[in-house]
Amino acid sequence: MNAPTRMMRADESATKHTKTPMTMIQALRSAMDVMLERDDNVVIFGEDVGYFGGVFRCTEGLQAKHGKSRVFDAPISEGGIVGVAVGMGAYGLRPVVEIQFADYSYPAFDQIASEAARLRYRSACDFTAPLTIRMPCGGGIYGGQTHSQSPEALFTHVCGLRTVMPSNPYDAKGLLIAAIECDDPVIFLEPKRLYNGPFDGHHDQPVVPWTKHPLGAVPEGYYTVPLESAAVFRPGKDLTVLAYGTMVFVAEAAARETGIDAEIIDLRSIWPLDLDTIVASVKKTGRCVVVHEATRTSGFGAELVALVQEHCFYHLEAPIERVTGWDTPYPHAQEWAYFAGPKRVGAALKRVMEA
Amino acid sequence: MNAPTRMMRADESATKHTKTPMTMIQALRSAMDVMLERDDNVVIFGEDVGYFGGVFRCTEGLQAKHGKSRVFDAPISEGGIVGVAVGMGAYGLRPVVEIQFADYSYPAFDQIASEAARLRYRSACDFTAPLTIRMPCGGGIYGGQTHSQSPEALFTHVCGLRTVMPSNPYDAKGLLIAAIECDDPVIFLEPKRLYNGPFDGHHDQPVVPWTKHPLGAVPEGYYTVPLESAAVFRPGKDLTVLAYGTMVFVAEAAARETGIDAEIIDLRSIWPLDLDTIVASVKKTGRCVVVHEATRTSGFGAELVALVQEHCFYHLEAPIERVTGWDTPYPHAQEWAYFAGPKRVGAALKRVMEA
Amino acid sequence: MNQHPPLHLHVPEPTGRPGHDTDFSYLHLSRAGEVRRPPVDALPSDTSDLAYTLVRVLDDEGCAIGPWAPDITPDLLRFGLRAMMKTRIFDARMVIAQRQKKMSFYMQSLGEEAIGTAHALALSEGDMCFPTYRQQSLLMAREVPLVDLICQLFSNEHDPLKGRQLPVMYSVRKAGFFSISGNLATQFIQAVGWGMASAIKGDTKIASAWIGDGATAESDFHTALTFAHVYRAPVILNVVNNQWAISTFQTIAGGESTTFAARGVGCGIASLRVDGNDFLAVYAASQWAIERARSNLGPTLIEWLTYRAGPHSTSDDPSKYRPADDWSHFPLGDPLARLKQHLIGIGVWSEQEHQETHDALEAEVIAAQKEAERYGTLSDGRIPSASAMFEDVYKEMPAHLRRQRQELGV
Amino acid sequence: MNQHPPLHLHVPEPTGRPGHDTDFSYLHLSRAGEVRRPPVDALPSDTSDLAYTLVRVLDDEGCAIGPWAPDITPDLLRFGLRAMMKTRIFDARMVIAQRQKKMSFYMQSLGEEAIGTAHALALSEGDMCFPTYRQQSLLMAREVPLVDLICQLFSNEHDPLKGRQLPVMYSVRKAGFFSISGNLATQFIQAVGWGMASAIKGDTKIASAWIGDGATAESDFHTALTFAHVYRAPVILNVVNNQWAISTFQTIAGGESTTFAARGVGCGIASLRVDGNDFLAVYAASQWAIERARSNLGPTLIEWLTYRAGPHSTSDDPSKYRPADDWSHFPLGDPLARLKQHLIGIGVWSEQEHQETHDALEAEVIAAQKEAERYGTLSDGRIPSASAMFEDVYKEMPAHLRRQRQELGV
Ligand SMILES: Cc1ncc(C[n+]2csc(CCOP(=O)(O)OP(=O)(O)O)c2C)c(N)n1
Ligand SMILES: Cc1ncc(C[n+]2csc(CCOP(=O)(O)OP(=O)(O)O)c2C)c(N)n1
Ligand SMILES: [Mg+2]
Ligand SMILES: [Mg+2]
Repeated sequence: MNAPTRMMRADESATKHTKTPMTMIQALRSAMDVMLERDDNVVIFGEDVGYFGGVFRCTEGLQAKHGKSRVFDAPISEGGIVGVAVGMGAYGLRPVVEIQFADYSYPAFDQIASEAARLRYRSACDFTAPLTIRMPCGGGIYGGQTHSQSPEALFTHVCGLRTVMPSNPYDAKGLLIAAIECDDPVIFLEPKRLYNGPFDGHHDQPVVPWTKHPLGAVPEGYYTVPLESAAVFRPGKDLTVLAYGTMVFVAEAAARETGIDAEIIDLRSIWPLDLDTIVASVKKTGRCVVVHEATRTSGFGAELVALVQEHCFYHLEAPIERVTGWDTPYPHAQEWAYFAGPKRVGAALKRVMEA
Repeated sequence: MNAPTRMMRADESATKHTKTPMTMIQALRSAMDVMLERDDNVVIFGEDVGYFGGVFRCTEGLQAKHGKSRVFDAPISEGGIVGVAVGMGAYGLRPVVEIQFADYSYPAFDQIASEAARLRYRSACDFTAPLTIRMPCGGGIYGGQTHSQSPEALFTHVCGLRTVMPSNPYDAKGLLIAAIECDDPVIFLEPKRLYNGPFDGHHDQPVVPWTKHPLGAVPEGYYTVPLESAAVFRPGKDLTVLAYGTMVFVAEAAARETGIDAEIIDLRSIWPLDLDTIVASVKKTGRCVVVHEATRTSGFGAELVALVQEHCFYHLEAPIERVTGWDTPYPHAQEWAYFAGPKRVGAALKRVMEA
Repeated sequence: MNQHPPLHLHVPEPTGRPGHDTDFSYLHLSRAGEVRRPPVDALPSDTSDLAYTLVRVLDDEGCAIGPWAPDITPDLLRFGLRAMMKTRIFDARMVIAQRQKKMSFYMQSLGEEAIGTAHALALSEGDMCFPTYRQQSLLMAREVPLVDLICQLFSNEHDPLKGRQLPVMYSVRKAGFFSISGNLATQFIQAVGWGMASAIKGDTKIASAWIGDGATAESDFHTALTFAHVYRAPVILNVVNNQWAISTFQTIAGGESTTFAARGVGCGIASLRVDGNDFLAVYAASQWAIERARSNLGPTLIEWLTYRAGPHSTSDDPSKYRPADDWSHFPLGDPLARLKQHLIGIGVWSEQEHQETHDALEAEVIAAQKEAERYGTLSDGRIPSASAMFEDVYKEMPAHLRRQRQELGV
Repeated sequence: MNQHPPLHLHVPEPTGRPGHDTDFSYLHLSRAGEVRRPPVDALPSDTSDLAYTLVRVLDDEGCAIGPWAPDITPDLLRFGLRAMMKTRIFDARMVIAQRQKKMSFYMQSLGEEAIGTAHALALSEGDMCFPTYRQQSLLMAREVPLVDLICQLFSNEHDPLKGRQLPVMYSVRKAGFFSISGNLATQFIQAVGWGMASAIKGDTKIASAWIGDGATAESDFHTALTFAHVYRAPVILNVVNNQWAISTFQTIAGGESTTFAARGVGCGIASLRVDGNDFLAVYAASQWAIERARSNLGPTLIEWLTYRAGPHSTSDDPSKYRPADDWSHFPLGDPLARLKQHLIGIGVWSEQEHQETHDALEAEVIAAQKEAERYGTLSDGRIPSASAMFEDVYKEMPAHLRRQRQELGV
């Protein structure tokens, strides 16, 4: 019960490459490297991503290896970056752009929601926008309100977009390759607190590196983790936890610490969603807790609650609880009072078990 | 049971002014006129709102009456309009700005979400942004995908904002005055299909004008409809319908046509919300249907479902249903297949009664 | 501070309003032939004067004069005139069809036909335009079948866009015409991205971006200039300054005491200000910019001076905010009449040919409309199926949309 | 098309990188005293040349020369030097405190101290600055208590911003210093709105907006220029061109073969390009722009040429992307050394006074830091209460936040 027990799906374990220990940053870089190599139409740009390799170093070395017209720095204009990517997509390229922090996606919101998401539909497939928009998200690094947000819910309300968030290096690489190959625009959210290790919310404890975690073993070559497929991160029978990103590890810690045999589902693809896996689990356990870092109101947790009660109403034995960030801006000093850590998640697990 | 039976709240009926029949456009204009008169700090601007009086004519005559430095035209830049309004708010004015269509709020999303919504918090009240951002929303006018959207859910996910949507001239004026007087930034969504009459979704029937509806009788002077207060639009005992804007009338038609004695709650303030009125109703009826025009996934209906199941779980006798726009862009020709009209709402009422 | 009088807000006004005529001297016109033509490899900073003067070729008598007078065959001139006429006839017919409720909405381009027409003729096959809703002349010059366009306008069963888009929001990739967005200005930066993509791939195709004077205030205008300059993108940045943005005069977009072309120079982009009602000037300036772009010399911004002669759209009544007869006083005249005068002047056209062409085009438009009507109109209900509404949101339809389609029962 | 070689993408590079020195000739400097000073009521279009040259007052010997040499008292000069020194000492101390984990993050302004200092001295009480994170010199010139600033940096129990904001994101309304946003550029258009409000109310106060070279690519830069021009807002639009935006050179923001000042002229805004390391030039240019704004003559854009001598922030290592000793070759030198040289040259300052002042300021900063530490630091846990986290989201706390606060049990 202590070690992560995520079940591998057939499609994932099929890969035969040798595995190397990688951080999430290395895994993401490897995904981009593989795709730059495989597909001439892949280009990568964003603020500081060229010569320097990005403020989180995800693109380090890629310009030197693949050249300045495949990997380059962009002006500080998120709207411009996405707008340019839409035009490149219409030409036939597959741009992979970085928004330096998810908090800075708002200046690009119009190009994302009105353009990238709608181009295929409005032109009846005359033009498409197969872009991947990478953005580090989430808190836990004392980044304050503009370096900590988790805006996934906004993107899930925009039809035409796919929204993805990996929780570990293996998935990060496989999902990023799948996103780049996908013909739809994909919002690819990277929980920055997981870049270097499987952070479980115990901020007062030393950082565990990915090398110590089985999901830090990553094939060097090409493989994909399919979109729209959730992973049962930890099987269990008492209740179902729906989570993604950092919260997968927080939920795991909460289950371990409360002794509640929670089935933790890592959504991986936030929208469109693997509803079948969710419904099967909740029908089995009869109880459900939804966990995310983002503020609560109209967060993606609301949609999950709505879906679960629509599809599992007669199986539910207790109200579904949401454990989330508070409905305040992400504060700087009070970070750990804001963050839904294992204690708060654990308390919710207990309440739902006792309800 | 046929006539609208909305119960007036004490605070509303207190107003002693003579009432005049007004369309929603006239009521909104009257609210702005009253506030320009009462408060020197109120200024109004936006695209085409000055000399011409706005593409929906909501500000017609106001420039001529109050002068060019109180009511004026703005460049076509929604981000600029809101950004300027934030700065004016910091100075001490109370700007009321118009975004020509809610679909065009996206270029202003950063100024709304990162700035207007956060200024009070991040500066610990050193500066505030008491603005009102008016925007026509919703479909039903063959406007296609960029003149029909209902983006309220996005704003409700941004803490610090208030989001309001009136369903009739009386509320429109009272809520707009309350919004202008409110020290928080308010997103004021105007269901454009209700501008001229209480449209109930029967698009093939002649338009009923507001003069024929009791809620079209509007006091000429100053009054407010308080924020955070819902109205029981139609009392009933079979089930609870949560709706706002145009959907209030659609729900009323559905109740009438199915003979189901639905209690229809008009949220009026979408967020922050009058949760007490909702919970009291659902605890009474044990059944709930949520209706909105916006696309379903991560729409505000999801939050309503989540809140109702959190607060009324043990009273619910059937799954809560959502009747909403489909998860597609708002189409042009297929408008009435997209729009959740009385037939679709009625079918949901029946399903929930039979569940 | 006390010595300073109180500040006051300046709110620009047009020089004319209903009830008093416009003083058009604010336009600062140059005489035909007067403005220099720099070499195509001029530095952007060396085009500064050209952003404040006005490139014109046709004089009042219809003669082509000066360094910008292009080398252009009579065939091409006649083809251009015909495309302009077709645009105007098409617009007029569609405005009527809209009044007859055959479509929900229409936007005409009356008075601006020269710009798209001559520009399209200067471009090459494969180049991509990123238009606004007022560049139908690009489609006419590229001879897109009228029936296809009308089916889009009527949202009928043959609408290539499956009923999804507002009338005029065409998408015609094969004619180099990008999908029109309802959100202003978004296409401007996308065009830059398309041009950058062409450069990344070592292609020879260029992009041509379109925007109105009013929409230049949107941020995508600025980002387009920035990115085009930084990466020296092969793109032409066209600003159609037709003096109005719905009810607001071009000074509300920032045209007072400066020009839209001047924005380009400031950003390090070669810039021209051109008589948009002068077919020959449009052709020549377009050629110059196209040659720059295709030779890797970077972007050019062109401000086309013209006048929106009709209402903004079928929902608008301009006599509420400007003199009703304003166009008749506009000093750059009617582009169609001016080209016709030139062709007759150089002896390659006649009044009779003009009338015959007009009648033939009118018949062609009527016939196309008739054919389109056979496939339905918005009001007669023969529209694309409701199930098409669920398609193309994603490449493959995800489960939730399949469920929703089922829910609707289509 | 076949005659055209393939296109290729231009990606600008700095002239220096780690391992080879920068060629600073790209800066196009003017000599001190060389550039003309137009009257304050000059038309924006008449400032075009000033957007490409460089206003400088101090020559290499530290003498103030030419038409821009301001009339400024020795007292004010000494006050300015002192404020610059205080800024630099404060920055250096706070960088150390950050390394000691007393705060999570810091951003210094090394090399840019003259700009905010001289500008603040030229402004009047009541004027409002809308700064970025690198204008701490504005606060020093306005003598904001250091303890308040350090409490913000330490996120401690006395933090005026209640622990909510990242260090350096100050808000000091009473000192005319607007709340700093983490989202770049947003303040630029807000400043225009503030200035417009002042004009609407018939006030005499003006706004001063700040932005970095990199952030000019954001849309709020463009909207600020547009709105400021349209409404002739009483605002100064300051672009601090310190050559770098984190790891990207100013050409990635569009500085290649043009200037940031030139953007202003294109938009119809009076524009200057000024030596930002020359205290006297900064003071003089600020005065000129302030006088314009306060006389209802409209906005001025000023590009301040300077160099970001330190890392972008405490999270950055610039030797990865530029020569480590780049600043020492920067031709505009060190603003502090240059003002000191001038003051000594005109006989109102001495090495000894300088050393004494330095020591006194250092003692002042150390004392302030000690006092602030008494109220806690981020690492020792004496931070504002968690319940403060729920306040001020709205003016009155709505029910859902009261419930959430209860849920947390604070
Ligand atoms: C983002 C956005 N804001 C506002 C509108 C509404 N709108 C449509 S056209 C128009 C005027 C545009 O004027 P201009 O750019 O000058 O083009 P013209 O109509 O003159 O060709 C406006 C305000 C819109 N479509 N998109
Ligand atoms: C909207 C937004 N995008 C990106 C960032 C990340 N970021 C912070 S500072 C910075 C560089 C800014 O450079 P510049 O404007 O030149 O200012 P300087 O740091 O040189 O003073 C970047 C990219 C941000 N804070 N906000
Ligand atoms: Mg126009
Ligand atoms: Mg910089």
